[in-house]
Amino acid sequence: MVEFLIGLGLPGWVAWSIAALVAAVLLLNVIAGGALVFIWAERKIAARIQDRLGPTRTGGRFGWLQSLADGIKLLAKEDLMPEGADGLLFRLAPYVSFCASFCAFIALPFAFDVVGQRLNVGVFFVVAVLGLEVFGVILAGYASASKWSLFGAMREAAQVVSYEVPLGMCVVVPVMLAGTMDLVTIGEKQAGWMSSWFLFHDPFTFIIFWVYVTCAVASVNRAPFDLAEAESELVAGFHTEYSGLRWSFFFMAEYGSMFLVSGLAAVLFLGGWNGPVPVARLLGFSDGTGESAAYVVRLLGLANLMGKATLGVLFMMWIRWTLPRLRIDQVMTTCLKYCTPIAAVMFAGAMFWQLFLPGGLFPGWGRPAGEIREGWLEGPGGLPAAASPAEDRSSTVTGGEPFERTGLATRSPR
Amino acid sequence: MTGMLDMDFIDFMDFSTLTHVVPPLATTLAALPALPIAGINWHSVLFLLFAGLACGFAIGVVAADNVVRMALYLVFSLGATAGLFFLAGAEFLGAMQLMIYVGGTLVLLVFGVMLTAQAPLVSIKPSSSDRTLTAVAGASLLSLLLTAAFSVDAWRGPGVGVVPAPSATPLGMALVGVRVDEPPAGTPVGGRVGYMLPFEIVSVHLLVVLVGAAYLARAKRRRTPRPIDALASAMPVEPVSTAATVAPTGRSAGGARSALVGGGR
Amino acid sequence: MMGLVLAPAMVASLATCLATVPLFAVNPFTEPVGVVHYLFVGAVLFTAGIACMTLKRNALGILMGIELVLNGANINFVAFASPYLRAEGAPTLGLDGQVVALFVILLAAAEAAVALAITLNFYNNHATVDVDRADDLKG
Amino acid sequence: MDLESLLPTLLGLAWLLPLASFALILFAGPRLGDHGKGAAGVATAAIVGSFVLSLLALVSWVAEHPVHAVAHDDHGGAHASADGSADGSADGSADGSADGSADGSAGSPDSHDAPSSHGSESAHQTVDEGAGHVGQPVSYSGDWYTLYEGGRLRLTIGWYVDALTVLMFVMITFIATCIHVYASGYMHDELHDITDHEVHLADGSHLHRPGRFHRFFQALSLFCFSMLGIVIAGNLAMVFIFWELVGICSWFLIGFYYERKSASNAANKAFIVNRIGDFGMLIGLMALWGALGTLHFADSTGLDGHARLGLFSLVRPPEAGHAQWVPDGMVKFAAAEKVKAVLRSHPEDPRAGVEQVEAKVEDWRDEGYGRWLLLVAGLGIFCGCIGKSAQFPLFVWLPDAMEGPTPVSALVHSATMVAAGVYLVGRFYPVLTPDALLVIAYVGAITLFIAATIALVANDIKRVLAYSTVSQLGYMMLALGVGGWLAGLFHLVTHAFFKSLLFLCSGSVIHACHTNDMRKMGGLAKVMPWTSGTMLVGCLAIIGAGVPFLDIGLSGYYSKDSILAQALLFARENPSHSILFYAVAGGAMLTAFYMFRLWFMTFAGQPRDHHVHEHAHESPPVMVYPLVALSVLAVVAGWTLPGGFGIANMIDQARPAGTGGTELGGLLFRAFTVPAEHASHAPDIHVTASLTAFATAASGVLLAAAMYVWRVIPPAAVAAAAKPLYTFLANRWYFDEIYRFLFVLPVLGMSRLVSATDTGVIDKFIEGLAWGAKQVAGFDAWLDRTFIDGFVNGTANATWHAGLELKKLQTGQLRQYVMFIALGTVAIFVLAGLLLHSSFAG
Repeated sequence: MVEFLIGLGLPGWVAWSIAALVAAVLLLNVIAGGALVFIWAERKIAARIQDRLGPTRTGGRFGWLQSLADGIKLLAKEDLMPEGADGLLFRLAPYVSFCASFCAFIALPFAFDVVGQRLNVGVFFVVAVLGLEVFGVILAGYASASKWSLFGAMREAAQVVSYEVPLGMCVVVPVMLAGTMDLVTIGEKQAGWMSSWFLFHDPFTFIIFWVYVTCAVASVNRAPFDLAEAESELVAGFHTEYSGLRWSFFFMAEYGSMFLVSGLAAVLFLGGWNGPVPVARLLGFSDGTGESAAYVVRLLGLANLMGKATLGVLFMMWIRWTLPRLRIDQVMTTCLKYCTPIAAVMFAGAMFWQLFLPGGLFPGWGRPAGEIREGWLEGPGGLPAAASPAEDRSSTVTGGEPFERTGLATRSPR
Repeated sequence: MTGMLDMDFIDFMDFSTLTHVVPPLATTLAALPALPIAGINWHSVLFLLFAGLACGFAIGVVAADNVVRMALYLVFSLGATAGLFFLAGAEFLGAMQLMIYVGGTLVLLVFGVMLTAQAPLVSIKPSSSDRTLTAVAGASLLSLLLTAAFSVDAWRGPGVGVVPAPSATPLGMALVGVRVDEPPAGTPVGGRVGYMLPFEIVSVHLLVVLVGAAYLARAKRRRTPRPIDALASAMPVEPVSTAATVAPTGRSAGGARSALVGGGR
Repeated sequence: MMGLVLAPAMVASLATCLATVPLFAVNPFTEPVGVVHYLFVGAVLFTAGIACMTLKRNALGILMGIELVLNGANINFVAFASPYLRAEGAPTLGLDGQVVALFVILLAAAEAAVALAITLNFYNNHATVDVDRADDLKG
Repeated sequence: MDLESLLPTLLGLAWLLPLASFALILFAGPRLGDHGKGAAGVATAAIVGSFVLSLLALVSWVAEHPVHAVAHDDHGGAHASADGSADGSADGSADGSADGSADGSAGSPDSHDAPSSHGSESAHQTVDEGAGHVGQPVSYSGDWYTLYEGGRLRLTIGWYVDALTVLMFVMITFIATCIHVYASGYMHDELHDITDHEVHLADGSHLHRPGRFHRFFQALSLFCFSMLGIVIAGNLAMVFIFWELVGICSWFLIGFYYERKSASNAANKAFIVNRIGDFGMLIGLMALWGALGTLHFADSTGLDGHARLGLFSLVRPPEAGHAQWVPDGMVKFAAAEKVKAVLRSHPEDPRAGVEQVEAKVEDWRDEGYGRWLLLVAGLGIFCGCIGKSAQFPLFVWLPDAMEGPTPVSALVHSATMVAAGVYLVGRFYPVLTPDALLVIAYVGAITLFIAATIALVANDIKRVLAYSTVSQLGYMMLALGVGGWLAGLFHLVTHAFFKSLLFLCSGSVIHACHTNDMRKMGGLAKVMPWTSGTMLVGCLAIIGAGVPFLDIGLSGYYSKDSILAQALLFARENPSHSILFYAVAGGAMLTAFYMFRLWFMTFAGQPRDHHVHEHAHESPPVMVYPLVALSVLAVVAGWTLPGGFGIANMIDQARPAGTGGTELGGLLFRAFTVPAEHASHAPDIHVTASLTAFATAASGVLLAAAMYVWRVIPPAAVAAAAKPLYTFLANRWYFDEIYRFLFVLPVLGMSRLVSATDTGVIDKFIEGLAWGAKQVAGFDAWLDRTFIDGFVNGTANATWHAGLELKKLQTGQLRQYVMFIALGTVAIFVLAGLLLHSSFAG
C-alpha cells in the first residue's frame, strides 16, 4: 500500500500516514463493528439459553439492528457525573480502557502478514497491553466516588494482576514450541492440517489451552469471573456511575478484549489463519503462485482467523450464561491454587516433550515442507550462522528487509 | 561496557564545552522556518511525542498532590518510556516495561487508593519552602546531568538510524547463557559472557522478595491494638458489643473446664 | 537570604537552558535522533524522580520517585545500547545495556514489593503514610 | 557378574548391613517398637541379611572354585626337612611364572591330581611336594575408596577375599544370627524398667534403671560390622581400625551393666589390656609402613595406574617361588647407614648412587640385614593378637569379660572377636618368620596350659568356659606356630561353633538358675533336657570325641587331631621342642576333665541347692532353637563330604602362597625346622596323634566321672591333699596380683612421687613467680588507670559529646536525606569540575 501511494506521487511520509490511518480505521472497525455484532449475538444467545426470544423487531427480523439502536440511545443519553467525583479521572477512565484494548490489536495478526505492526515480541506486547485495560477500570472505580465502584475496581485489580501469572505461563508454551514471540511466525509454524496446531502438539499443550481459556476469561472480566461488575452485589460494579457514551466505551473495550484474547488463542493454539484443512493449498493457491493468489490466501486466512475468534467469543458467551459467578476467594483459589500450578506443570511437561519429541504428537502430518526458523538460528544444531546472515534472512519467514518490518524506524529519504 | 570507552571522564566534566554551543543554536533557529515537510522523519517525530509525554508526565508526578493522579501520571510516563524503548529497538524491553513497570505501578495505584481512602491522606501537601528547595536542587541536578550529557561530542551527533536486529531472541539466549548477538565493534574477542548466573540470581532474588514481602505484609495477630484499631475503638460502642464480649469469656471458661475433665487422670 | 538560595538556582537554570541548546543543532523533525536526546529524557526523568523523593510526604509518592529515577537510568542504558542512535560503527553497549536495563526493571519490581510491604506495615503501626512522621529512630 | 565383582558386592553389603542396623537403632532406638523391642528385629534382620548374603557368596565361590579333597601323598612325612627352603626357591621360580596371576591355582600342591573343572587353574602346575604350596591361593582384592595416595604410600578401604574370608563371613554371620535370636529372648528383661540387685546404692536400695534392650542390639550390630570389617579388610590399616572398633564394642558390651563396679572394671581392664597388645601391633604396623610403605595384603593398582606390590608379594615374591625373604625395603631400612654411605659416595650423580644401592641390596640381604626387622614386624602384629586373643601374658582380661551378658560372651568373647587374633595370625602368616612362629607356638603352649589348669578349679560356669576359651585359643596359636596353618584355622572355625554353643547353653542355665555358681546346680538334666543335651554335644565336640580308627567324630575331633598331629610332627623334627607336643596332649586331657566336670556338676547327680532347682526351667524356644542349630553344626562342621567338600578343604584353598612347606628358622632359637603341614597326614603321625587324643580325652572324662559322678575320688579330698596347688590355681596363678605388684603399684607410687614433686616444688616456684607478677601487675594497673584509662576515657568522652551533637543531624526525615544525597552529588561534581578545570569561568 505504501509503495502504491508513493507510486501515486505522494511524499513518503504522507504515504506512511495514510497507510497507518487506514490500518487504524480497519482495526477500529473490528472493535466497533465487532461490538455491534457481539452485543446482538449476546442478547440472542442469552435469550435462547434462557428460553426466550431476545430482540426480534428492530431492523426487521431477528432484531439485527438492535445494537445500532442501542448505540443511538446511548449517544442521546445524558452524561452524568457524580458530585464528589474526580472529574479528570472520571472522564479519562473509559478512554484509557478502550485505548488499551485497541492498542493490543496493533500486534495481532489476522492472516499471514496482515498485521498492524509486526512485532518481534508480539505475544508479549499483546499480553502486556491487554493488562493495561484494567487501569481504566480502576480509575473509573476510584474517580466515581462510589463504594460500589471502588469495590469493583479493587476486585478487578486483584483479579487481573493475579491472572496475569498463569496467563503468561500459558502463553509462553506456544512461544517455546515456536521458538519466537513473533505472532506471525507462531501462526505460520502451525501451517497445514489441523494436526500441526499447537493444541494437538502434545497432551500438555492441550491441557494448557484450557487453562489459557480460563485465564483469558478471567482477565477480560467475563462471567463467571465478572466480579468487578457483579450486579447482584455491587449494582454495576466499576461502571455504576457511568452512562451514555462513556459507558459504551467500556463495553466496546470489553468486547474488543474478548475478541482479542480469542484471536490470540486462535493464533497461539488453533493454528491462527491455518485452518483445520489447508483450503488455500488444496485449491492450489500459495504465496508463490502470484500476487492475486497471495491476496486470496490472505483473505482466506483472514476469514479463518475471524471465524475462530468469533467462535471463541461465542464460547465465552455460552460460558457466561451457563456458569454462576464465583466468589472473590474462589476466583483467587482458582488462579493461585489451580491455574498457576497446572500451568507450571504443563509448561514443564511441554518443555520436556519438546526436548525429547520435538515433532509433537503428529510429526510431519500435513505440514508444508521446509523449516521455519528465525534468521539468526540457521546453522545446524542451533548454532548461530553468523557467517551468511543475508542468506539466512532470505530463507525465513521473518525475512525481508528489516526496515520494512519496523516501519516506524525507517529513515525518510533525504 | 565497551560502549563507555568513548566517554572520557575528564571530558565529561568539561564545562567549557558550553561555550561551543552558541553557534549551532543560531543555525538551528535559522533552520526552523524552513522545515522541509517532505523530509519528516517519523521516527524522530514519534520520539519527540513520547519524550514529551514521558517528561511532561514525570513533571506532572512531581507537581500533582493527589496520590492517585500521581500514580496515573507515572503510568503514562512509564508507558511513554516503553514507547521510547520500542523506538530505540529494544522491543522486548519495551514490552517488559509495559508489563512489569506499568503493572507494578498498577499495584502501587491500588495501594494508594486503599491506604489513602481516608480523606486527609489523599493529598499531603508539602510546604512551600520544600517546594522552593526542591526546585533549586532539581534545577541544579538537572543542569549537572545535562551538562554532563552534552559534554561528550560522540553522543551529540544524530544517529545513523541503523535499525538494530530484533533483540528479543538474542536477549533470551543471553539470559540462558549463550551469546548469539553480533558483538559491537571493538569488543575484545571472547570477552562476552552470558547472563545465566545473574538471571538465576535475579530469579531467586525475586522469589525471596516475594516471600519476604508476603511475610512483611501479612496480617499479624497482635496483642496490643494497632493505632488504627484504637481509632476505631474510639468510636461510640454499640450495646450489642458488650454482649459479644461476655459470650467468648463464658465459652473459654467452659472450654477450660472440659479440658480439665478430659485431661485428668 | 532568599537571594542567596535563588542565585544558584537561577545560575543552574541558565546553565540548563544553555545545555539543551545542542539538541536543536539537529532538526528533530527531519534528522534521526541521537543518544543525547535520550539522555535528555533520562535526565529529566531522573531529576523528576529525585524531586519527587524530596518533595512528597506520602510514602507512595517517594516510591514513585524511585521508580522514576530507575526509569531515567534505564533510558540511558537503552540509549547507549542502541546502534540506531549512534554514528556509523560507533561502539555501543549492545545487548549488555538491554540486559542491565532488564535487570533494573526486575529488581525495581522486587524493590516495589518490599517497599510496599514496609509501607503497609508503617501504615498499620502509625495509621499514616506520611514519611515525615516516620522519625522514631531520629537522633 | 563375575566373581571378582560379585564377591565384594555381596560381602560388602553383608558387611554394611549391621552398620545400617546400628545407625538405625542409634537414631531411632527406643522408638523402635515397644520399649525398643523392634531393635532386636532390626538387628536380627540385618544379620540374617548378612548371613544370606554370605551364604550366596559361599555358594558362588564354591560354584566357581569347587572344593576338592586334598589328596595327600604319603611321602611328605619322609621328606628331608633340611632342603625345604632351598628347594622351594628353586622350584618355585620355575613354576611361579606360569601362575603368577591372582587367579591362579586353588587348592593343594597336588591339585593336578584332583579333578579339575576350573578353566583358569594352571594346567601345568608340577610342583615338587617339598617346595610347599607354591601357587597363589585364589583371592580377590581391590579397593572401594582411596583415602590417601602419594608417592609409594597408599591407604585405602579395600577388600581381600579368599576362601577363608568367605568361610569366616558365613561362620560369623551364622553364629551372630543364632546369638541375635537367642539374645532377643535372653535380654527380654531389659525391655522394661529393671532393678539391678547387684548394684547397691548409697541408701542401701538397689539400682532401678530403665531397660537398655535397644542399646544392647545397637552394640551388637556395631560389633558385627566391625568384626566383618576385620575379616574383609584388604590391608592392615583397615584391620587395625576395625580391630580397635571391636575393642570398643567389647568395652560397650562387657560394661553393659556399667552400674556394677565389677562390670565397669572388667570393661576397663579388657580395654586397657588390649591397648598394651595394640601398642605392639602399632610397632609392627610402623615397621611395615616405614620400611615397605604398604599395608596391603595383595598387590594393588593405585589411582595413578601404577601397580604396587602388597605385603605377601614383597615378603614372598612370586618370582622366587613364594619363598620367604627379607623385602628390599626392609633391607634398605635396616642398612640405612650403608645406604647413606653409598649415596654420599656419589654426590654428583644421585641416580648412580641409587642404582648402586639397588645393586647392593642382594649382598646386604645375604649379610642378614632386615631379618630382625621382619621378625619385629611379625611379632609386633602378633602382640596385637596376644591382646585380642587373650594369650599369655595378656589373657587376664578375658575371664573378667564374662561380666557381660552371656550372648556377648558367646559371640564376642569366645567365637569371633577373640578368634580375630588367630585369624590375623593366619592371614598374616606369609610374613611371619619361622622364629616368630616358634614364639607364637610357645606363647600358645603356655597359654593353653595355664588356662586349662585354672579351669580345673573354677566354680563359676562362665569362667570355666572363659578359661576353656583361652586354652583353646592357645591351641590355635600353637597350631599356627608349629606350622599347622590349616589346623589352627580349622580349629578356629569348629571352636567357634561349639564354644558359642557352650556359652549359650551356660546362658540358658544361668537364665534358669539365676546364678553362675556350679556348686549350686546339679541334676538339671531332667528339667532342662534340651540344654543339657546340646551342652553335652558341645562338651563332646570340644574334647574332640570321635572314633580314631573309623575317623569319625564331632567337629572338634578333626581339628584337634590335626593340631596334635602337627605338634607331634614338629616335636619329631625338633626333639628339643617336644614340650610343645606334651603341652598339647596334656591340655587335651585337662580340657576333657574340666569340661565334663562342668557338665557333671551342672546337669548330673542330685540337686545341690533346692531353691535353685525348683525355680529352674527349660528356656523359651527362641533360646533353644539356636542351641539346636549350633549343636548340629558343632557335630558336622568338621565333616568332609564324599565329594571332598568340607570346611578344612575349603580353608586349604586359601593357604597362603609359599607356606605349608617346610621352613627353616634359627634367628632367635637354635636352628629348627617348621615342618610342612601335609606331612602330618602321614599315617604314623596321624594315627599316633589320634590315639593320643582319644586316650587323653577318655582319661580326662573318666577322671571327671570318677570324681563327680561315681564319687570314688571325692573332689574335696583332692583339693585338701594338694592344698597349695589348689590355692594357687584357684587364685588363677596369682596373675592379677603379680600384675598389680609389678605394674599397677609401681605406677601408683610413681604418680604419688610426681604429685608430691608437683605440689612441693613446682607449685611453690610457680606461686613465687605469680606473687612477683602480681606486684608488677599492681604497678601496671596504677599506670593503666591513671594515664591510659584517662586518655581512653577522654577520647570516649569527646566522642560521646561529639555524637550527642551529631545525632541532631539524624532527623529521621527521609526526604531530607534524599535532599542531602542530591545536593551532595551535585556539590561533589561541581567541586570536582572546578578543581580539575579552572576554565569553568571561560
